[in-house]
Amino acid sequence: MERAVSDAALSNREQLSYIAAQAADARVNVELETEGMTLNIGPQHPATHGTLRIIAKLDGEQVVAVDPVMGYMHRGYEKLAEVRTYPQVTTLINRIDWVGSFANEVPFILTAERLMEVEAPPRAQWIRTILFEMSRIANITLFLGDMGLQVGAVTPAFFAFRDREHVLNLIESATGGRFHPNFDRIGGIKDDLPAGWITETRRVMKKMRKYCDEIEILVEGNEIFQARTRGIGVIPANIGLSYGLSGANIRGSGVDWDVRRDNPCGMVHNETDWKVWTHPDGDSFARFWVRLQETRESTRIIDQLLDNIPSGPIMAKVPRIIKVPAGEAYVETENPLGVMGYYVISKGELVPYRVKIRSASFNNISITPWLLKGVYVPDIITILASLYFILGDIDR
Amino acid sequence: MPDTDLARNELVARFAAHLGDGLLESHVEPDVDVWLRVSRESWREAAEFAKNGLGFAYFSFLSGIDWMPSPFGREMDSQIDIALGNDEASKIDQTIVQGIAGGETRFQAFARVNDIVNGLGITLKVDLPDDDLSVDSWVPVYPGANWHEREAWEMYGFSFNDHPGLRALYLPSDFEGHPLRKDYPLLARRMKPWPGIVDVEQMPGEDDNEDGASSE
Amino acid sequence: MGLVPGLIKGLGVTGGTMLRTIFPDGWKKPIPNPVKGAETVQYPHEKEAPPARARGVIALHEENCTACMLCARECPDWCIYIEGHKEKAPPRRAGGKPRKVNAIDRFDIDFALCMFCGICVDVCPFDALFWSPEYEFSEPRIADLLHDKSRLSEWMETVPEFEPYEAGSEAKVKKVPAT
Amino acid sequence: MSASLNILGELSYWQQTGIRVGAGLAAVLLIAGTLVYLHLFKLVSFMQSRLGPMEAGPFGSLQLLAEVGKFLQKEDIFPRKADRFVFAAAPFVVLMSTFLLVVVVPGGPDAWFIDTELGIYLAMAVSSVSVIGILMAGWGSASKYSMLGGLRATGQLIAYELPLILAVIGVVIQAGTMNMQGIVFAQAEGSIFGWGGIGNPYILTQGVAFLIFMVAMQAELTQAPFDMPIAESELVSGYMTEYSGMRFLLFFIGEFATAGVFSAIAAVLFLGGWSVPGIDPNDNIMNVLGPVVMLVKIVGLTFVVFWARFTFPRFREDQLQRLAWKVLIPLALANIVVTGILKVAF
Repeated sequence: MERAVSDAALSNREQLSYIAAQAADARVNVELETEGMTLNIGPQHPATHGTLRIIAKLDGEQVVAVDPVMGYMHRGYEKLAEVRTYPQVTTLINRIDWVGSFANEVPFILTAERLMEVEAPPRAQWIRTILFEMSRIANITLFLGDMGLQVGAVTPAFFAFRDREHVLNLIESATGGRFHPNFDRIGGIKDDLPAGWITETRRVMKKMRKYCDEIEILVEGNEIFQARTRGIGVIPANIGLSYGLSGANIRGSGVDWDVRRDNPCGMVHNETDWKVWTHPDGDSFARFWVRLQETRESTRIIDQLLDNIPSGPIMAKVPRIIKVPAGEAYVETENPLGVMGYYVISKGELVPYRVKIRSASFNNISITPWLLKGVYVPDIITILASLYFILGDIDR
Repeated sequence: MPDTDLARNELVARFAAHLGDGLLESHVEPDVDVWLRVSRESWREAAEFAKNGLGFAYFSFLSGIDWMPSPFGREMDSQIDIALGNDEASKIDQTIVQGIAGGETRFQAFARVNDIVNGLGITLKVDLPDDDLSVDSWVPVYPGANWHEREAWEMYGFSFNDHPGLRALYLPSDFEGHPLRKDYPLLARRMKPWPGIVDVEQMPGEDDNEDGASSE
Repeated sequence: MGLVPGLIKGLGVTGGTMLRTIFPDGWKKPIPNPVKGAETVQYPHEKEAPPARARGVIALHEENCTACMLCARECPDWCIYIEGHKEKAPPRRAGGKPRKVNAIDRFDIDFALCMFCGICVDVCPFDALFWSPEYEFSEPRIADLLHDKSRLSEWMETVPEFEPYEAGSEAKVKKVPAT
Repeated sequence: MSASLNILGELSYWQQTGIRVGAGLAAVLLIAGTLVYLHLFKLVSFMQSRLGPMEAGPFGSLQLLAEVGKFLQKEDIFPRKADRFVFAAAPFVVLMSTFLLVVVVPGGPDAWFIDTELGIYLAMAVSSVSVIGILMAGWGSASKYSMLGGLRATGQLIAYELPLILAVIGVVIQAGTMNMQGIVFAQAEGSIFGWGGIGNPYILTQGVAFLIFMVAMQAELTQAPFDMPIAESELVSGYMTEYSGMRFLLFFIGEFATAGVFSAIAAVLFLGGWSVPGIDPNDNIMNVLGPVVMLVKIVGLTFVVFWARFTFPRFREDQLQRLAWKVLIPLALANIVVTGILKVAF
């Protein structure tokens, strides 16, 4: 510091003002030493989707450090999966991300199919893809409404639940369960679609597109919402990748990566022409925007798939008592929350030897200590809402 | 899709070149996946090479495997599997057989990183000897590994050198034991008698015991 | 800073929904009829019928059950308890040897534990278990959620016929045995 | 309140005050009740394509009674470390400011509580009493969420006091008097460029002031675009978090009563108060018709207020402060200057 100040170019007057300013700063820093406050957000809190507790050290309204505490919802699925047969594990794992729950079963079934070298017949893959995209719509429409609620607008959440009801009724009329369909089997699916299901789905898809337009006007076009989310919680692409963010969180930062297109496995997304949406900004608004476009894209994918469902069997030749041959496999798919994968190690018995569940929200939330530093209290809620996690997905 | 087994073989070759004898074993399943087992000393070096050298920028997950078969058996049809401690426990063979890309020890840590640009993923494994379950932490290379390593520390008892803060992630801080180890009993299944035991009593006066559905 | 258009359009959406709810028949018949316009189903008075395949409660067709215990064994929650005994049944052909048959004394499903996953219904080799979409069987005491054999047979009447399949499907429609 | 002058004259002083206090209570609680039912129960539900309460009474009309009953029988919980007196007194301070506000609102040529020359000046002075009540609630509850909510409320209410008053000054300049009756008569007899058909409701000439008044009112009520103090997704329910039972009911009633009274003042200032264009304002019928006209205007204005409340997300408090200091206040000052010049010119 001293060397710069004595530089001949600085005139005498500038030196004096510079020294005076330094002295003033020193005095101010001393006086303003305020004692920080630790605020507990959660585990029982409206903004955390389930029981996530965030210990935030505050300096006034600004966050100094954030430490998420989890485990309130930990059910120990990886331990339970070691004593359950394969059909029983599918009933277990569709409770991980309970909002779009058909999408949890698919990667596990695909891993088991890869170990058993079994391929589901085309009609089964078609129906599996349709239900996969439908569980994405059911999951993301809840987010679109809920993001408005987190930022303060009450009405979008009700629109979300009103229109999501039709999608859940469709899933229930095909699979029997609204939230836990338990419909996927190794080698195909449990049952075929009931009559009249396709025409009903087309009607509901039109209604969902109308819902997306309503949300676009009500939330995304709203200047207050933009003021609250643009430039808030910016995640640069490389930091996002090194934390393992996936889904709309990473596509919001401009990374053009979608497992459905880049390494498809067991599903027929690439039979339809669809687009992967990305947004360069990487802020909360970008993540919201990407999810909104993805929901519309899913309705278009389903429409195209409905047009050309092949006829044929829905179950491949698979023995009744399933013993998966010894080996290890890892399959991941683009779930509504992000990339979800199962690393299954089998020793040829009825039960898997070890199942590592790679869930999307666990990585998506692990970036919060880095991301929430120096942010205002209301922005903690906006950023958490834009990362969109489901607690079961974090705690497994 | 480029002919991946070429791409994957080339990957293994570059790893071998870079790590030298650090790369102990590798296994390539053409067009599907590639596994690499590295030595404990070159665990972080492998990560740095994967991220900076080969462009595997995406950190997927990191966890542990316990290769000792569970002494409790499957607790499913408890007629066969026997609770730990009585004499039949020895019937369950406890031989440790590692999976793909081999291994010598009971515990292994494994991680997966992806190269998004050309859709490749590799699984790296490392052996952890029973007496010293510690390995270098990946946090300096992939900050995302922080929570995964805390979970592995809590569930398996691995310790990660110079990890910023190894503390409980899911379990309460005063929890003893490492639940995901195979010799940790699953209490839920031990309290309740298993309803699957076939108890169809015989016909009165009938003493042949060949019928009665076998439990398998 | 373009403050007005977004906010006004936002008001338009909520205002439009309000008008659509109050006047469901649009401007042709501007008679306020919110009950028809709103999506609310006023539960105790109006009831929304669940789809035919809904997994509401499990119905037992007792004649088919041979106490083979497969469902009790496959159930992840261990909530099916079966006790049976062997007995002589009339021979199939006249004059033939009397058949030895398993009969069930006790077949309980504890719906407090059951997670309605449907493995028992799938795994039953003799088609003795069926799904019925009934959902109104809640009890003040949790112990009453343990439905015994007779209660499960009562549910058999509420099991709907299996629906025909969508065009292009090769699955054959199953039959529900007449009780 | 609607008794004609002579009846009031004969009653002794204490009887008169009895009637005025009773009428004041009715004016505040009845308006709050209708607003809660109409807007919070029915309007919101229709906007969200649902029916709202339908079980209590025909079309859920007795729901408010049920809610009051529920709140009254709830236990009154005091947080352990709360400052008991401050915590207990806070809701009464907030409600007191509402009752003091309604005193100023006239309902007809003779139907008024007090007719003072101060009029709107008194109203604006009294409206800032609620800030003390909210800060007492925030600080008294000894909980972090309440304190955050209380501090935010203080900053916001003070910041929006200024545009509120500056908007009112525009009207006062045009009406030439601060007396509320005077303002009503000025609007009733005024004329726009010579045509006196519908009088001169100041919403037309003072449109900018009307907008500023409505925005500032929304902020004074801590409602949706400005509901940082009761940000339910962050601070659970801000300064009201620790309250339960009858005290929470007082806050709840206070919130809606203030909304009703503020829109009553707005109706007087901008929509011509109780006067209706067709009828001569001094006619005795207006003593009966006046309150009904006022109620209609209040419901109309609060419809817009609640419509905005249930549609918009919420500002962050620094954006909120920026809007107040950088946008509303300069606009209000400009409006005063323009009104002043026009007033002198014509």
